[in-house]
Formats: sequence, C-alpha cells, structure tokens
Amino acid sequence: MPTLLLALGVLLAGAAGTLALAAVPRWGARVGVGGAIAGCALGLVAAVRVLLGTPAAPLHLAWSVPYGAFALALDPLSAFFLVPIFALSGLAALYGAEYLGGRGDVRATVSWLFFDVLVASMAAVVVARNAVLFLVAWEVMALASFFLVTLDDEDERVRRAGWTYLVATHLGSAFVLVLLLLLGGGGSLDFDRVAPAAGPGLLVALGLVGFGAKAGLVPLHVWLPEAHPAAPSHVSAVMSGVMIKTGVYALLRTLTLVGPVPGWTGPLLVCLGAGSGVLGAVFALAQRDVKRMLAYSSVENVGIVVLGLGLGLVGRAAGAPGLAALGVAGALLHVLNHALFKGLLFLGAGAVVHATGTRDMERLGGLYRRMPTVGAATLVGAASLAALPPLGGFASELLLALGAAEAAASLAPAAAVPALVALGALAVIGALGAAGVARTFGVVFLGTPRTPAAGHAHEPGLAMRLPLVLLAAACAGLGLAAPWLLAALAPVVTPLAGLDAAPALAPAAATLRAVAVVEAVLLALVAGAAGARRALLARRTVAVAPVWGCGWAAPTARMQYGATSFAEPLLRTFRTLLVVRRRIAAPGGPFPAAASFGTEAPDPYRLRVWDPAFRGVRRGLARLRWLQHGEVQLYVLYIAATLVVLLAWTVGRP
Amino acid sequence: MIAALLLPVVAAGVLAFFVRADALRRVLLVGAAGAHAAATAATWLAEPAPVWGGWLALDALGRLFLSITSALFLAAAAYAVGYLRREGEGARRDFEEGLLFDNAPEAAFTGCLLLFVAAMTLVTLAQRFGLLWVALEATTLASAPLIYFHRHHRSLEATWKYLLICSVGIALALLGNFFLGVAATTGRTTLPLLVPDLRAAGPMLHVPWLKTAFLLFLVGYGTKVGLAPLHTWLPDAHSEAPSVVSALLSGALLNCALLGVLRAEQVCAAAGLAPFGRELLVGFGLLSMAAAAVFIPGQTDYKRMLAYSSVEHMGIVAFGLGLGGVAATGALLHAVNHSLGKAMMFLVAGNILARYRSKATGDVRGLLRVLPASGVLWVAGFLAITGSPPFGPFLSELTILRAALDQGRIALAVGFVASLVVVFVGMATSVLGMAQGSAEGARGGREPWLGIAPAAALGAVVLGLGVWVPSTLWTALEAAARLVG
Amino acid sequence: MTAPRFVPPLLALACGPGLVAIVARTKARMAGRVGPPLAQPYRDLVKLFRKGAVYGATTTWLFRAGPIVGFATAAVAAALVPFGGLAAPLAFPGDLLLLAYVLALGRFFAVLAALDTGSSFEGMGASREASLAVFTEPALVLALVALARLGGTLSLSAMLAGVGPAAWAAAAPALALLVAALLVVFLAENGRLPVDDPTTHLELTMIHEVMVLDHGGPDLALVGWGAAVRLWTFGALLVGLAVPVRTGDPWVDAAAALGGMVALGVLTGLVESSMARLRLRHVPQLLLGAAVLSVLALFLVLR
Amino acid sequence: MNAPLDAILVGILLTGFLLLGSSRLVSCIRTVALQGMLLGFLTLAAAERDAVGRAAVLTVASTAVKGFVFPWLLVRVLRGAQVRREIEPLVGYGASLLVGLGVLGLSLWLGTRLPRPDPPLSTLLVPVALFTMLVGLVLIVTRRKALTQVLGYLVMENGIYAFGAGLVQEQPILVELGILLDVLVAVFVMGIAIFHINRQFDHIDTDRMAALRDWTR
Repeated sequence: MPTLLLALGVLLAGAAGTLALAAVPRWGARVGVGGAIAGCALGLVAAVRVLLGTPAAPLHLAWSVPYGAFALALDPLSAFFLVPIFALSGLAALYGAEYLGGRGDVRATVSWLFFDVLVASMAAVVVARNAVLFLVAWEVMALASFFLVTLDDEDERVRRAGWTYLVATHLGSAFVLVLLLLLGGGGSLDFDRVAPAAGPGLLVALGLVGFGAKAGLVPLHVWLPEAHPAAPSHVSAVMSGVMIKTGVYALLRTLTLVGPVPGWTGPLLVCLGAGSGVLGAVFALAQRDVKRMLAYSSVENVGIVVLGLGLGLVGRAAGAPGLAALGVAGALLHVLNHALFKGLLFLGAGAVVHATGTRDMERLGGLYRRMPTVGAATLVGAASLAALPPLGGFASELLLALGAAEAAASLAPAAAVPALVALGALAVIGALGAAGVARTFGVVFLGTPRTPAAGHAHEPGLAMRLPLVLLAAACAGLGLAAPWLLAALAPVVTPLAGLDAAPALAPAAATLRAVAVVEAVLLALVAGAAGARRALLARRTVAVAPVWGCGWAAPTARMQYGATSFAEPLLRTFRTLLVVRRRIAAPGGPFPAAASFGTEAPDPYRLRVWDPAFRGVRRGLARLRWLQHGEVQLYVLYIAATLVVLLAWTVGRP
Repeated sequence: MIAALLLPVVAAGVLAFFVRADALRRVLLVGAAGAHAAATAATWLAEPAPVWGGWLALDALGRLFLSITSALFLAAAAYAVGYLRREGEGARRDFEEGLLFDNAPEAAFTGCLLLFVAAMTLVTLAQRFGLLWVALEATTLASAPLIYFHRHHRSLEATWKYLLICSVGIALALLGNFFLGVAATTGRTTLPLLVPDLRAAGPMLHVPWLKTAFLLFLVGYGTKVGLAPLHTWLPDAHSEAPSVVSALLSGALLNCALLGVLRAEQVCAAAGLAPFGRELLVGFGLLSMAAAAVFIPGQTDYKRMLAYSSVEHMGIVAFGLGLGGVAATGALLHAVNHSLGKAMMFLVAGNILARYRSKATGDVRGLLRVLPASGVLWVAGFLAITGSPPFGPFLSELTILRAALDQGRIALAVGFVASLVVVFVGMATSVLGMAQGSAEGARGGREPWLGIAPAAALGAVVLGLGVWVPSTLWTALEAAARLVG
Repeated sequence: MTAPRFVPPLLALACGPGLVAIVARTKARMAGRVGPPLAQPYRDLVKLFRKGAVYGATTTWLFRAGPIVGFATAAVAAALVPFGGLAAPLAFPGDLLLLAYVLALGRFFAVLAALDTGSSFEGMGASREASLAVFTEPALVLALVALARLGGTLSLSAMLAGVGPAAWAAAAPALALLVAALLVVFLAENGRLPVDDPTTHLELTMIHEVMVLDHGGPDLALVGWGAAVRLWTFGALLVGLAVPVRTGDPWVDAAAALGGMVALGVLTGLVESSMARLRLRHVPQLLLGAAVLSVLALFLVLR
Repeated sequence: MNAPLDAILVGILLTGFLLLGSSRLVSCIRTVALQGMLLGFLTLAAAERDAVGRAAVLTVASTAVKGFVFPWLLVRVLRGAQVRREIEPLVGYGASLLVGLGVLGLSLWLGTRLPRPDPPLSTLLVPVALFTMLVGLVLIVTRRKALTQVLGYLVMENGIYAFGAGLVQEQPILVELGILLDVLVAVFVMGIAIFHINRQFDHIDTDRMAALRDWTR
C-alpha cells in the first residue's frame, strides 16, 4: 500500500509539474511523461506484490467532506485490475512522448497533466473503498479523459465526439451516484459497511446501466466509437484498453457488495454480453476508419467479458463450481488480454496514422514492408484479438468456451441453455472477430499501397516501437503462461465465484496444459514443414515476379480488394442489424467523368435510439418555453395565481 | 460591531454620489468593500452583541449569508474597478442592435452599488420582520438603477419588470408581516415581531394565520429568490445588468431574499408547523429545478443561461432546506458553493462579453484560445456549477440527494437527479461550444488581471470546498441549519 | 489389444489424397468418363514438391507462411479426431473446442496469405472464406457439444467411442440430425459443392481455390495435401458418428470406418455431380440450416 | 360595532370598483389619492384609545404621501408621457368590473375561512383589505400603461396597509414610517422609469415591451 500511495503521489506530482512548467512546453511534457512512467512502474510493483500473495493493509484516513473518508484497500481483485492499468498506461506514456513530441504547443503539454491525472484516477477508482472517494475518482477520470479526447478541438468531429462522450459518461454517472448512495444506507458510505437501502435487483440494474455505459455495453456504447478515434492514439489505447475496464471492475465490486444477486442476473449478463459481442463485431466489420473499427471491437470484447461474468453467476446459481470459477476466471483473463492486445492495436494504428496521416483503410496498404516492426507487433495483437492459438486472447476465450461446454454437456437446462447461448455467441464472435482483424490487418499492412502517403510510410522511432514490441511479447506470453496464470488467478476469482476457486480451476489448468502440448506439436510441425520446404527449394529456382493482375490491362493499387469489398458478404447477411450509407456517383454520359463509391456505417443505435430520444426531449422542452413570453402583466398573473392556489390549498382546507 | 458592518458602506454610498474624481470613488468602493469584509471576518471571531433592542443581531444564519455577501462584494468591487475603467463615459454602440446609448453616471452606479450592499447587510442583520421587509424592498430599489446602467431599451425593460414584479411580490410579504402580527396577537396584546420572541412564543401563535403568513412570505420573498414560477424577472435582469451586478444579484441578493423565507420558516418551526413549510419548500425547489431544466437547454444567451442556472440552484437549496436535517446543512453549503461559483461565472461572462461584444452563445468560439484564462475559468465554473467533482457543489448536492434517498423519497430523488442531468447536458452544449473550436475572427490578447483575479479567487475557493470542507464551516452550517429547525 | 494412438493422423496424411481421388473418380464415372487413376493426387503432390517456386513481388513472409500453417493445422486437427474406435493421439477433455480454434488458425493464415498478394482475385476468395466461417463454426461447435452431452464427455475420442448401436437406439433422431448437420459442415469446410466448386477457377463461383491461385510448387503441394487431410479429418468425424460399429476390437472398427470413408467419398462425388453450386448469397442460409439442425439436436438431448 | 370604520371600509371598496371601471388616467390617480386619504382615516378610526398619538402621526404622514405627493408625482409623469386614458386594456372595463365582483367574492370567502382575531374590529376589514389588494393585482395584470400598473401597485399596497392599520396595532411607528418611505421611493423610482420608458419607446405600453423572452412565435 505505501508503494501504491507513492505511485499515486508521483503521478500527481508529475501532473503538478506539468502544470507548473506549462510555459516551457518541452520540459513540461518531459515532467509529465516521466511522472507517468515512474508512477506506473511503482504502482505495478505494488499490484504485482499483492498478486504474489503479500497482502496490503487497508488504509482509512478521515476526510473532512460529508460522508467522505480516504478508505483505500488493495485486495487481489483491485490488484488484478491495477496491473493492466499501470502496465498499459506506462507504455502508452512512453509511446505518447514521441507521438506528441512533434508538436511542442502548450495544449499538447497540458495534455500530459490530464494523462497523469487520468492514470491516477483510474488507480484510485480501483482501490477506493468509500463512495464519495470513488465518485470523485470516477468523475475525475471521466473529465480527464474528456479533455484528452478533445485535445484537437479545432476539428468539428472531435468536438462532437467530446460532447457525446461527456454526456454519455455523465448520464452513466447519475445512475452510479444513485446506486452508491443507495448502497451505503446508514451513517457511512464506506464499502466495508454497506447496508443496502434497496433490493439487490434494483441495485444490480442501476449498476448495469451506470457501469455498463462506461464499459461500453450495447446499447450504451454509442460514445465509444466516437471518443476513442478522436483521442490521440496513446490515449485511445489507455481508454479502450483499461479505462472502460474500470466499468467492469465497478460492476464486479457492486456484485460483491449488493449481497445475494437475483437469479436473472446471470442469464441477463450472458445475453447482454452475447449481444454486445456479436453486434460489436458486426459493427467493427462495417467500419473503414481503423480506430473506429478498433473501438467497436472493444465493445465486442467487453461483451465477451460480461458474458463470462454471466456464466460465472449462472454457475454460482446452479451450484456448479467449474462453471462459476471458469466463467469469472475467463472473464478476468480476457480483461487482461484485451487490455494488452487492444492497447497494442491502438498503438499500432497510431503509428500508422502518424506515418500516413489517415485512418481510412481504403487509403492504406502494403505497410508491412515499410514498417515491419509495427506490422509484426500488430499481427500478434490481431491474432490475439482473433483468439488464435497460442496467444492470450485464445486462452481466455478457450476458458470461457470450456466452462460453457462443460455446463452445456452436463448441467440441467436452466444452466445449460445460457451456456449454449454463450457457446454459440462465442463461436460467432470468434469467427467475426477473426474476419474483422484479418480484413483490417490485410488491407492496411498487406498488398500494395493504395495512396502515395501509404507508400512513403516509415517506421516510427524507438520510443514508439518499444511499447509495441513489449506488448506483443506480453500477448504471446499470456497465451503460453495461461495454465500457470490460472493458478495465480484463483485468489481473485474466489470471492467473485463464491467458492474456493483453486480446486475448481484445477481441471481447466490441466486442459490448458494439454492445449499447450498440442500447440507445441503445432509449432514443431510448422517448423518442420518450413524446414522441409527450405530444403526442397534449396536446389530449385526461386523467382520473384509481379502478381498476376487478374487480366486487367493496367491494374492500379486501388483495384485491390479493399476493406469495404472484403466485408460485403457478411454485411449483406447482417444488413438488418446495420445502417450502411452508400455514396455513389455513378459514371454517366458519353464521356463519364470521375465516378466514386463510398460507404460509411454510422452507429445504428445512435441513429435509431439516442438521437431521436434527445431530439424528442429537446422538442418537448422547447414547447414549454412559451412560459417565458416576455409580457410583464402575465408574469404578475403567475404570482397572483400561485398565491391564490396556495391560499385555497391551505386556508381552504378545513 | 454591527455598526462597523453597516456604517462604512452606507457612508461610502452616500459619499460616492458627491465625489467627483473617478479614481477617488473607486478607491472608496474598494476601501468600503475591504472594511466590510474585515468587519465580517471579525464576526467569526467574536459574536457581535445585539443592538437596538435586539432589532439588529447576527445569528448563525445571518452570519452565513452576510459572509457570502461580503466575499462577493469584495470580489465584485475589485472587478468593478477594472470594469468601470473599461466602460467609461460617452455614447457607445449597442452591439446587439447598433443603437447608440450611454451609461449611467459612474457616481450613481457606485453609490447605488454601495447602498445595495448596505441594504443586503441590513437584511442579514434584521431580526425584526418589519425591518427585514424594509431592507429587502430597499435592496430592490437600490439595485434597479444598477440594472439600468447601460441605458438602452432592453435594460430598461428588464429594470421595469424587475421593479414591478419584485415590488408586487414584496408587497405580498408585507401582508405576510401583518398576518404574522395577527397570528401573534392574543387578546389586546401583540408580541413584538422579533424572531427570537416569536420562536420563544411559538406554540401560542395562531396557526391558520401563521400558515397564511408563511404562504405570503414564501410567495412574496420567493419572487425575489427566483423560485419558479415566480422567477420570471430573473433572467431578464441578470442578462441585462452589467456582469458585476449580475454576480451580486445572483450570488448575494437571492440568498438574502431566501433568508426572508427562512426567518418565516423559523417561526413556523417553533410553532410546530415545520412540516408544512418544508413541504412547500421542497415543492418549489423541485419546480424551480424543473423550470431551469426547461429553459437551459437550447438557451442562446449565455447570461440568461447563467440566470436560469441560478433559478435551478436556489431550487436545490430550497429543496434541501425542505428536506431538513443533514439535507438542510447540505443546502446551506450549497448556497455557499453556488454563490461563489455563480458569481465567478458572471464575472468571467463579463470578460467574454467585453471581448466578443455579444451575449449570443453562437457568436463565441474558441474561448480557450482567445482568452485562455477566462476560458479555463469558464469551463471550470461550468463543471463546478453543474456539480461535477472535484468542486464544492458536487458534495453539497450529494449530501442533499443522500438525505432524500435516506428518507425513502425515491420519486423526489429521481426528479432531482433528472433535472440535474438535463441542465448538465444543456449547459455542456452551450459552454463547450463556446470554449472549444478554433479562434478565427476574434484575435487573442492579454487579459486584464483585474478581470481574472477576482473570478480565479472565487473559483479557487469553490475548488477548495470540493476537496476539503473545514470543520468550522461545517459546524457553522449545522448551527444555521438547526436555526431553520 | 489397443491400437497405437498415432494411427488416425497417419491415416489422414496417407489416405487423405486417396479420398480426394475417390470423389474425383465418382464424379467422372457419373459424367460417363473414366476419370483419373486413384493415385493421381499423390503423383500431383510428388510433382509439385519437385518444382521450384515463384513469389509475388509485393508479398511478405506471410504469403509463404500460409501453406505451411495451413498444412500444420490440418495435421494437428487430424491428430485430435479419432478414427472409428481408434482414439486420437492428442485427445484430452475439451479437444473439441481446440479443434475449432486450430482450424480457425489455419484459415486466418490462408486469408492473410491471400491478401498479401494484393490481387483482388485472391482478396475475393479470402473474403468469402472468412465470411463462411462465421456460419460453419457455430454449426460445428454446437453439433459437437450436442455429441458431448450425449456422451457426457468433452473429448472427441471418448464421445465417438461411445457412439455405438446402443447410442443410436437410444437417441436416433438427435444423432440423425447431427449427421446431417456435420455433413453440411463437411462439405462447406472442404470447399465442396454445393458451397464451393473445387474444379473450376472461375472467380464468380469459387472460394477456396481462388485463394491459392498464386501459390506454386511445394507451397501448392502443402496446400493441396493440407486440404486433403482436412477433408479426411472431417470425414473421420462424420463417419465415426454415422458408422456405429463398436465391436471393441479397434481393427474391426477401423476397417468399418475405412469402408465408411470410401462410402463418404462416393457420396460426396454423387452430391457434387448431382447438385449445382448454390449462389453465394444463399450459402449462409444452408449453413444456418446446419446450425439449426445442431440446435434441434441439442433440444432433443437437453430433455 | 364601529360604524365610522365600516363606512370608511365601504368607501375603500367603492374606490376599488371605481378604479376598475374608469379609463381616464387622471381620474384613476385621483381615485387612488382618495383611497389613500380614506386609509389615513381608517388608521385613526381603528386606533385604540391609548395609541391615538401614534395613529395621528401615521394618518398625517400617509395622508400627506398618498393623498398629495403621489398624485402630484404621477400627474407630472402623465404630463410627460402625454397619455390621457387607458385605451383598450387587455381586459375591458365591463369585464374588469365582473372580475372585481369575483375578487370580492373570493376575499369574502377567504375572510370567512380565516378565524377572527380576538377583537373583531369589523367583519368587513379582512375582506375589504384583501379585495383592495387583489384589485391592485387585477389592475396590474389587465392594464397596458405602465402608469396604471404603478397605480395598481399603490392600490395593492393600500389594501395591505388597510389590513395592517386595522388589525395590527403593535407595529412600531418606525417600521411603519420605513414602509411608507420605501413605498414612496418605489413610486419615485417607478416614475423615473416610466419617464425613461417614454423617452426610449415613445409609449408607455408595457405589453409592447417584450424584447426579453425565451420564446418566439
């Protein structure tokens, strides 16, 4: 705990330093970055130490605000969430130092103030044990990230994204506020002294809305595809990788606090998760903007996490330790994995944007040959996102599928049906996700450059490459180390699954070991086949020739199969879920001028649910504004009427 | 000691009408403000003795509102010096319609400003209902010329509405005085209408008359507080008055008027009618918040937006006081937070107005680039006033909401939160639209420190109250809340 | 007496091309031709392995990795699926899920390799391959889970070992549905009619073949061999289910299964020569139908 | 019962109706002045034996202010504004009279609802006071000219004053005078305002002063 406090202190000091040195941008930025990296390193130490089994004493200091107290605790759950927060944020800071380094203006410098505050507040959210402290950290986190999102507010789209984000997060916070105040009935608002003043059903519902909005559950996800692309890439990485996970954390914490949750919670979570997963994956397929696609894939992955939690609750309700433990463990592991590969992918996308100046897939291509490190790292991340063995994403999804399959194969229908839903959803999500990342990676990094900008792309500097490589290594490592990680996860899982997780997870660990064997065989075969081919080709001629141009007289790079065309078959199948706007300028006339075709996929929920709702409210309010019509006589009449009514109401009553 | 509070301001006010030199008059203004602040600070150290047979005394409630007024007056005075320097004599062009107009003579402005503050001070001191009424009516009359500082037709219209509506309301309060007198009459003898005496004699008061009296006070003074639907004058006056005046109106005057209602509630509580008054306060509070939620979204004039937000926050305060208990303490804390925050925003609005020459939200763009300091303060003020951590209003609103939920009044809590959210969205749209964006059109430039420092100081206090509520303040608020009963 | 566990994968590697040959032979016969000899696929492989290679100028190592990973994943899949009564060497509880993931890995690299060429031709094939997987995977997984519920185990080897006459007698309708579902998956996954036409190279009609257009020499050999192994593996799955000969003597069971494989080859040939290829936009319906069959089977076994 | 008191009250009542019915502003001003004087006498009539001195002072003061200062002031304003009569008010005169009757009924009802204070000076007092007050409100609401609204405010204030004079003897003279002073200043300020309005708008129709609003048709 002292180490953690020190880390927070360092972060805040970095923020203060940045503010103090804002006048000298270069140094201000350095202080901010330094504070972020040092603080994250310290915090990582503190968190890992707890996960390795040395408990940290909780802290409870008086705080002179109503109901407030500096109540901090670092239990395994908090520590587990701290690990990705600090790890990814630190790397993102290093990356951002170069990413923003080009522009030495004051705003870029001040952004480091917000970055440090954001990291500190995320950590505070996770360790806070007092409602007021939690709310303050929660809101500060939202505000800091808002200011980071709107860093480039000359751009009208960025402004709109910022507005959407601020409004969405504030709406969520309203629910959170009510939830926490209801949670802490009685005198204190400390989490260890909760006395719920309402039924668990209501509390869970409030939590689902409030924290689901932060986590990006469909249909509360609309802010996510707006805000994450708008932010600078290292910020997008932090927001998408870890910040939305604080929503998951808070949901978990709530579930542990409200007491026995109603039976429908588990199945509901499974359905919500499945919905978010599938829809997120489909929406991701429809995007042309790389970062927007990644944002939607975050929606998808949060869906997987929530689905896992739902499985855990279902198992808990059905008294099936295996399912309960596997669901929660898989969810948690996926939180970690997603933090790593999504962070990695956003950083990679950032490198691409940095090098080419565009986020539009249709203007990229062939980047692998120009930025091999970025390409290779991104490929690892993409494969992990696609849940391909032997990477991390695969391990966590396999655990979930395993739990679900066991439940489906052995449990009573009440538990088996949700499990089957989860299983089917996982299969669809997996295939969709694989198609999505294959599309994105292939179109962006493979083939030939579609524009000169993409052709002149260059590898970024070390400060941007190093985080990519480290994250890629972590993605692979998590996959290979999964069996042992599972054991380390047991203490985190135990309180959530409501049982001793270690034995419940043992068979899964065995399975993972068997899987590791298979993976070893696979790698051996790959190596063997590669060796064999090398041997065979050693004595043959190996020529390099242009690819056959499909019979075109003069094939251009734009004729390659692009992102839109790649996704077309799937989008046609899922068109009912989507809104795809086509902009077609067909060639016409005897001498057709330039023709063009483009698609964009605005968020259907925003289009069909939220915008109309907001418009409706605005109209309704506007209709009431005649009350302020400007005629003083009637204003006085209001007074008279009020008086008469009140008189009649009090004096008139016998 | 009480004399020390009143006399300097009054004297300076009278004097200001006759002083020729602008510089000297401005010194006089700031000096009076300083003296007032010093005297107010002294009252925290030593309880001032009641004077004039207990007509003037400073209880916890009065001291709270006095302190708010004094602090705001100090900030406003400092700001006014820079403001008056910017303004100045002669005809100028009205940037909304291009008409020529000139300002009221500065002497009259300064004098009325000082007398206005004096009247408000008197309100916080008055223990006698009649005197309270006289003082409150005096605030109306002293502030009317301030609103008509810019002599064009819009400010004139605003002034007229302010005068007429508030006078009518105040007249009702006068009737309330008489009803109270009747309620306090037994046989041929009537109790002196002093708050302490009436509280002491609470149970003997004549209930139906007392109830009616309270209604009249509520509607009468409530008109001046700006409780919906009696708030109609407020947006006009606040938007047309010079920003420094708007700051005082919104931050100090509304609270003083509220004090009038609270005095009545004190008596009701003593007579065992506390629930009656409280329910009414809760109702008006929620109604005011709803009204703000109606008018703030899509508001095209940022000073009107601030004015409606004042309606909302007086509603919040009334709501909390109505709930009673911890909520009342929270409400008083909220009164402090709101006054400081809103005053700060009005001062900043003055800077914006001076640079962009427009009150239309749509005309202001790229504030953060054109006026960095004002822009930051503007955004910070918006966050503070809409109850976002780490600013004070968040804590006070949280306290109030908590109490509502503890009392199991879920419907009220939902309404409370809902209107807060709507107001937030509405203000966010306007404020962000102004703060963000590129700065084409308006050119940047250095900002006068006299325009920034007072607002920044107020903002710093609001921020401070958001991370640390001094225990002395809290106990003082609790004492005041206990007085309300 | 138990058979050595490495028999199934070896069988797949050895006989996979043979199965391809049987299908081709059947089709030829149906068309009234003599058709290629059964050894033809083997000859092709040998010939290709002897050739040199030509790589596209734009390609990266991913293009070269495609065939290798494809082949390796197919081989591993073959090592996960039992043959008749013969348990698979890498069998473990939960391997049915791993099977799906491993195949996905191979598909992923095939798609990337196709996109690596930058040829719109191969991009088209990649797109279709990736798209159809969205429908085959759930169908496959759900069918296997239904089996798992029947057999009460998550290991393919164990559950298929349990599918004997008794099981058929107990749950014939469910098993029949599963056989139908798996047959569709078998055809789709291996690029057979009515989903894909392995014989033409006409871009409008095909999926799998077009992806490998730029591969040549040993790479093409690996692709072809891998495809054959995949075909055999899925066939083994199907046959293990449809031919419930569980005498306890592994060799007898294996012999029965071999017979089943031949029959499956013939059947595939018959299907291919009797059906026209579906229009691409109708393929998802077919595959969804397979998924629905699996779900129906599940409801039958859930009771 | 107190006969002179009732007489005065009835007189006040009549002035109320007179105001509702008349269109000429000058006569309105006169009527209000008359009402003010009646109030002065009301104070005297309602005073107890021991408080005659106090009552006398108040009578003199209020009569002076309400009977003479106000009319003089308002007539001057009227001259400045050059308006003679309230042309087509928002609610016509006949209707206003009907409204007046309704208001009378309401105040009588309220009077019955409110239990008498222990010494029932006159059953008419409370209703008449309320009536006058409400008439003032009606004038403000239904008339256009700013001047009429000032009159309305005065009438309202008169009603309240009548109430106080009749029922509350305790109010210290200082407060009474303070109140009177406030009203005086108020009317004075309003007069100035009207002067400016006239100069700015060339009319004093307040219903045409509606530039400040949040709603446009």
